[in-house]
Amino acid sequence: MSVTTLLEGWSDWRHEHPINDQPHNPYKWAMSIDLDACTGCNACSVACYAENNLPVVGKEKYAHGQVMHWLRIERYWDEDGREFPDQGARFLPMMCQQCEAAPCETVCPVGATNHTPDGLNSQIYNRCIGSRYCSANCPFKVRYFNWYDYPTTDNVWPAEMNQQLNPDVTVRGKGVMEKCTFCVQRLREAESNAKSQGRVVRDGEVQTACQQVCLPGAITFGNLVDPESKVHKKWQAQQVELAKDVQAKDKEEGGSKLRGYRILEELRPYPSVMYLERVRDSAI
Amino acid sequence: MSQRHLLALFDNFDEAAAAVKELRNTSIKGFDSNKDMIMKSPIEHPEIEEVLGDKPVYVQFFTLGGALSGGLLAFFLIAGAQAVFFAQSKGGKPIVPFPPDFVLTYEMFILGGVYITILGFLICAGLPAKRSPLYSAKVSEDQIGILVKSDEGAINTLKAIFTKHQALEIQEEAGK
Amino acid sequence: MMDSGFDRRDFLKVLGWGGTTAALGGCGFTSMEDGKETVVSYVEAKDYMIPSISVYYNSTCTQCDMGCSISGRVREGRVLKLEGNPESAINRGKLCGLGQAGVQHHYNPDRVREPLLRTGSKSGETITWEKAYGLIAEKLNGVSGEEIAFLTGGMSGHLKVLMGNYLDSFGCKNHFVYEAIAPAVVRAANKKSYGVEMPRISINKAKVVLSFGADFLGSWVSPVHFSQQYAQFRKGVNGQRGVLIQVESKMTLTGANADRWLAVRPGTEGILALGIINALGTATGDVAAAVKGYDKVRVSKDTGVSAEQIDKIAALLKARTPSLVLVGSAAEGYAHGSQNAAAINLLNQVLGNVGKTVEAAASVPFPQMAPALGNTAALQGLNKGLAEGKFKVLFNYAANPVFTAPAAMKFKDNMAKAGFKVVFAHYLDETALQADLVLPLDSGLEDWGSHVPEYMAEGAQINIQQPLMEKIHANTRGMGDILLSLVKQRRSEDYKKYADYYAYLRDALLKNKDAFGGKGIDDDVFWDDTLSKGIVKLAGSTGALSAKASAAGLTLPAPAAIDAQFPLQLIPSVNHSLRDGRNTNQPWLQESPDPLTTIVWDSWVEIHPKKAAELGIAEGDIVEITSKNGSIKVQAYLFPGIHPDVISVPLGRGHEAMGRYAKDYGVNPFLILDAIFDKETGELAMHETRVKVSKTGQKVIVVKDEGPAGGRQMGKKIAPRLPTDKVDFSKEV
Amino acid sequence: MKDIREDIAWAKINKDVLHSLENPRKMFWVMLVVAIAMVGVGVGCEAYQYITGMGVANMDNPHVWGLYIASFIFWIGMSHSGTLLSAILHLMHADWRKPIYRFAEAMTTFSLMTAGLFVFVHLGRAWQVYYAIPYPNERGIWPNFQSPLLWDAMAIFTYLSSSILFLYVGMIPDLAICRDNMNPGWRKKLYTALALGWEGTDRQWRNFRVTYLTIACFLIPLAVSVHSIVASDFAMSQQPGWHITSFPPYFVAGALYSGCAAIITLFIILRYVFRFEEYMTLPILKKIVRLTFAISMVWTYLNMIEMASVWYGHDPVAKDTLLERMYGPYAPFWWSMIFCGSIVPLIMAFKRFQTNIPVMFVVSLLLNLGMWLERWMIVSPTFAHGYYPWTWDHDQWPSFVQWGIVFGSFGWFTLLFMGFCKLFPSVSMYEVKEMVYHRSLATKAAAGKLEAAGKGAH
Repeated sequence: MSVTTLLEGWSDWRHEHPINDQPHNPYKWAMSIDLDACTGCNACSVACYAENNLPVVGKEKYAHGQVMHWLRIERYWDEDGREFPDQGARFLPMMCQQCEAAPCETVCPVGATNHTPDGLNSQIYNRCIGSRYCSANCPFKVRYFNWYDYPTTDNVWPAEMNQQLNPDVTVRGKGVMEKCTFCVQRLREAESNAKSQGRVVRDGEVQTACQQVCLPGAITFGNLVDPESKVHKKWQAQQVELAKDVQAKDKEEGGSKLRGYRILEELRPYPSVMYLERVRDSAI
Repeated sequence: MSQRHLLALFDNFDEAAAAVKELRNTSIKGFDSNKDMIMKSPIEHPEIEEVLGDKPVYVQFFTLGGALSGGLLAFFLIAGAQAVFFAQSKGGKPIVPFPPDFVLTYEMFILGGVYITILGFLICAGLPAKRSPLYSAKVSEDQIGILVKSDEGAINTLKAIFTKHQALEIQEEAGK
Repeated sequence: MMDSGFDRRDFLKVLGWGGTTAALGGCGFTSMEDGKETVVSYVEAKDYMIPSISVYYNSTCTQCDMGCSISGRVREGRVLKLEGNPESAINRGKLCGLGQAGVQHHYNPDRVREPLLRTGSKSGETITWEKAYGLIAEKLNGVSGEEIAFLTGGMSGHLKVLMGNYLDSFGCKNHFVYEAIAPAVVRAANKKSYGVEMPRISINKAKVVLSFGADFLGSWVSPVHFSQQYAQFRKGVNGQRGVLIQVESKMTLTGANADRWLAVRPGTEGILALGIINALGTATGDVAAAVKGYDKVRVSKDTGVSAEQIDKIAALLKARTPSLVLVGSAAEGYAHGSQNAAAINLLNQVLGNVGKTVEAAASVPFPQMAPALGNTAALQGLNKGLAEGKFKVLFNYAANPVFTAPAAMKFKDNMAKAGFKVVFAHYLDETALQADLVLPLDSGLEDWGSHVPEYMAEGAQINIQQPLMEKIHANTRGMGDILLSLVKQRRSEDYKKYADYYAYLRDALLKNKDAFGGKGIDDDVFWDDTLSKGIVKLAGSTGALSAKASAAGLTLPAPAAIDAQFPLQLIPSVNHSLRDGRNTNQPWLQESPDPLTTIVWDSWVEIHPKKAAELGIAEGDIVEITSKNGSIKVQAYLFPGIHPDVISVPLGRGHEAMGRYAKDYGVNPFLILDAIFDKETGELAMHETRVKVSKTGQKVIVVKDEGPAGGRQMGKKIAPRLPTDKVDFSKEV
Repeated sequence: MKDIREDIAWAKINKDVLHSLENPRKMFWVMLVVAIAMVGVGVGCEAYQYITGMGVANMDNPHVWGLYIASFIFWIGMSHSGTLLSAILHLMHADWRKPIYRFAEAMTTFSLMTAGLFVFVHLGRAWQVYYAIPYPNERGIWPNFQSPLLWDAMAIFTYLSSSILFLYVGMIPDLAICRDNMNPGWRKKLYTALALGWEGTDRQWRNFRVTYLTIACFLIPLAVSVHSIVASDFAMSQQPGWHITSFPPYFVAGALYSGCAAIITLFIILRYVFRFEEYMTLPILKKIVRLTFAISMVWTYLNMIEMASVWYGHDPVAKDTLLERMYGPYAPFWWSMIFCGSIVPLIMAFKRFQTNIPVMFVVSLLLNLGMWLERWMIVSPTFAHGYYPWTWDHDQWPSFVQWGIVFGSFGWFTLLFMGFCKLFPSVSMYEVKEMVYHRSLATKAAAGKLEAAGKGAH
């Protein structure tokens, strides 16, 4: 560590992210979820269990709130106090929002959760010491802690079942925090393949597990900095910008006909997941 | 000429002070009141130590050095680690965020200060010390002891002064 | 890997196994637990297995009968994950949660591994297949065809053919095809109205969908296919978003996604349909006559749907064409279910949707392969036969009647009357426990097969099922292989040329190569190509539907009066992933929350808050639900999406057997259903059961994902909603 | 009500204090046994949790912090008054501190050690705790210096080591006394070693004075910084009910408060157990009680400030969380915290109670209970009722494991503390001598009996 590198380091790294910072290049993975298409069928959640070796904790531990679903479907009712919810329910798939300025990252004492160059909010299991501060500071509460040693003492995967485990994904032991990774194992594979061919990943070349199964195709996932990508186009169409906490939608009086929004944006975590508002017909 | 030690014990602190004063004013051959006289007391009372003449204390310079180096060390260690070994973007904050670094700098500033002060104390006070040839448990109880060292010749003069000032007891190093 | 040694060690083992799996075929498996001598170096690995590289094999999902084509990710000889096969028009690369869980059926630790002879001893003694076959031959010896009954679930393709041939070999006609929850009444009604049992419907072409309890997003017919249509329907044609109106007494997943959900009084769906026809005022001839009586006032009185709502619907249906009217389980589950369905289909015809959004589906040119559709009337038939003691030998495959038959039918006792009971099973489920001989089956991912889906999306197709990996348990057999061996017992000479079912299947397909568009292609090439595609597309024939609206023989009973003793109507709801309970032992499904209540691992009864207040019931109270035929105790959940006179308990849980993940979780509402049957089709009227609810005093904390805030957002902008006039879809991508 | 006699023989002081080292009252042994039993319980629970997993503590997602963090703050807080008494009062030349500051400092040290334990108890992977230590290592990883938890670690380490040194240095002259008066044996050896050959020479005293003063000066800002950093754990986060500007002062006040309360408790216990009636006199108790009362009022004020700032802050979520504390499932605890923290101390305003030992004993215990509850009420409600309604969790209740470990921590503290008092002079002999000496000088000067000035302090 020489003082010169140090000073250079400072001059390079004195600006804040994502505002007044260079955008991620060549990748910034992001999502767009159309709540008008989402039917709340839970297929995404099950696919997540299958892809990411999530332990099934069982009834008792579920009752204690120790469930490990990285992707949960929330169901909301209208709050207008009518006898029946006659405009249906509202479903919301909630997973780690991969915030650009993630509240969880700054507070980890050992830096086990970091921001990756391709715009993910990474969780390094091996470095985690289980202080659980990240979860404490997560506004969305989408981080899940390994309260027990699911692989061994809890025997979540008895003989045969364990053969289903995805070798590309670590099986987490007790005492570490985990959360949705945007299926980083798939991203890394695609990225390195593309790199070896001297190109960047094409849109649609890589899918997250939830996106892949989503029956009505409500989930769009891709590279936000690639102007050709679906997700980029969707964000653009909704005039939602990554590094802003107030969007065109919020500014316009009486509502701009836009649907795109990000949850708890006012806290300025700059989430990477844009939701499209659910719509109900006014004619009926 | 060989040297010998004397320890005089006083339970009257004013007399003790007076004795010291006299020892310092009368010039005795083979006895240098600045070098050869040590006062031992059960409590800390500056007013009597004054008569020993001003003896400077240097601990505070250790403190200064310790505090400054502690602070600097902290800041460069931390900022250096962040900027060089650990350049990871976290929570949209700069790689080298000053406010948190200052917090730690502040802590290390104090840490260094305290540690080095203690070190300074041990050095300046000459601790851990060899036990001196003459000592009485009374000194740690309620009496003041005056330990002097002088040539054979001066012994009696000193004794005379002590007795004059109502020394309770005068211990003498076994002669040879 | 994490600090726990578990994974590394295990994966290394698995590498070993995997190696064997692929390289040494089935023989390595007895010593799987300790992959000692079976670890082979990859120097010898087969070309189709590259370490750490996944390969995908196409096959067919056997979790339900919709015939989704799957693409299994296989690595080091283990199937890891199932995806949809993009080639298939039915699921177009998608796969529902139920299908995803297929791997847990395959790897399930509670599978039956050896043939079990259960005479006398409860657990049963393990026997060899030779002995088992010998036993069957012995028992069938001198038994006439009438004395043999074969109960199966819905089946199609070559398995069905082989099955038929086997039964013919005795001259046995008693093939009972039973599905506990199948749209049997609707099929019959469709047959009458349109001339086909299962027409092809296009939700995506409709501007308005009016669904009478058809849960097409959850569990009705082909949810995976319809969900994709639904997505297009929501996007709409040229920016006009489709409108979904759901009419039902208990909100289903589809109802939860509707623009307007109407809580109709149970059983009056048909009346509402006629009311709408009346309101449309476009009907002519006998239809007009038939609906004359159904004016708004009466209809809204009968159904509980307000008059202006009826007008709105009529207006909308007029304004936006084409529309689509669907009839689902909620409408058919009554003694007058057929009439309900007919009335609703009539509405479709009046609206002139036939030929636009309701079209004839392509059919496979091989009738003998066409699906044998299950229904409950079949069970009724079998049950009668068993009660009379007509059957000496009973075979059971892919059905669990002891679990799904209403207790009122006394099926369990009647089954005991059969002399010798053979059950082909994956697990020791309730029915297998009643068997004398239990024969372990290969999992859906280990077996060969061909399937013809009941619902043809577009064009006709045959789905190919092939093993995605070697057998886990050496002593399980594919149903095809078993049938083949059994047929050989009867007609060895005709079948001796087939070493196994694989050979039979291959031969059968190649025989008709030309019809499958393989004209002039080399057999092996065609075969490999077929396997890699996973499906065979054929030029299916499509007939026309009768669009002629006729109200002939349409008579709807007045809504049933409230029964003082049993004031509530019980609707056994069908959960989108647990269905009739055959998949309940798959932990992912147990732990995936019910979409509407978010409850996991347990059953519950849905009660409307208003009703609950009347009865003084709060969430978590254990209530006793009593019908004429018994009672169940279950936790209460206050649920706004249900008609106050109705309570609903989900099917699928409450197993008394079937392994660690299913046993003793929840209750089984099948048991207390009244044995009331649809007058025309003889189908069990699932929704006719009347019950009363009483508190037991016990209370539990409901295990669910939803927190104490319930479905409220507490003023935060989490899942907001816009009316259509505030949205501009044209700008969207 | 008599204070320390000015004409008490200095030899007697030595005798009494040294006596306390060898034969205390029976009560001492009773307390020791109880303490060990409590520690046993705690260790058992921790072992169970360590082996099975944090889940047995019955925390959940998102309610990931529980009593461990609450007790951690509690113990850190308790440590502060040691510093307050010895350092601040030392600078202010308040001589009444002299007989009691020694055990106060010991309390500081040991409550810090207890707090340190909770870090390990709380961590999901305690065995990897060294990941949080900043040193160049072969793994090439560093802790995250942005994390308030790391500041915590640093601050607590500094605070702990500094107060140990402070305690030790201040004790050297007394160790010398012990050395001089002990009969040969392991104790004598120990004291001889620790006394570093102190003989009270003028040179030693000179440097001693300056050193002691300097460290005192350092300790005061350090103590303040420590608890404001603990406050930052919460204030620096984004969560409703935590993200509050007034937290650092609020925490510091709370710390001093609970510390003072603890001092009263221990004062009363030591006074009895080690027969210190003559040194830990009622006038001193009175002074501490008054000090405690003042601080309790400061705490009450800051408590109201917190509510006010939330109230006027116009952050609906924070407001909601606050109301949840008052009326939600945590209400009983929240209100008893208010009662113990703000109502009970009013008793201290009455002169007749200020020196009433039984009353003060109960009161001080109640105050500590209140302060423990305060910490719990800071930690838990935010988890149970945070930003995201879907994940609200009002049913979470700590399991016996959590309670057991908290229970054990009190035993652990008692064990260390009583052990210390048995091994080292818990009343500073030389400073009591100074105290009486200066007082006697003062009175004599006042009496103007100059000739009597001869007979020093006898």
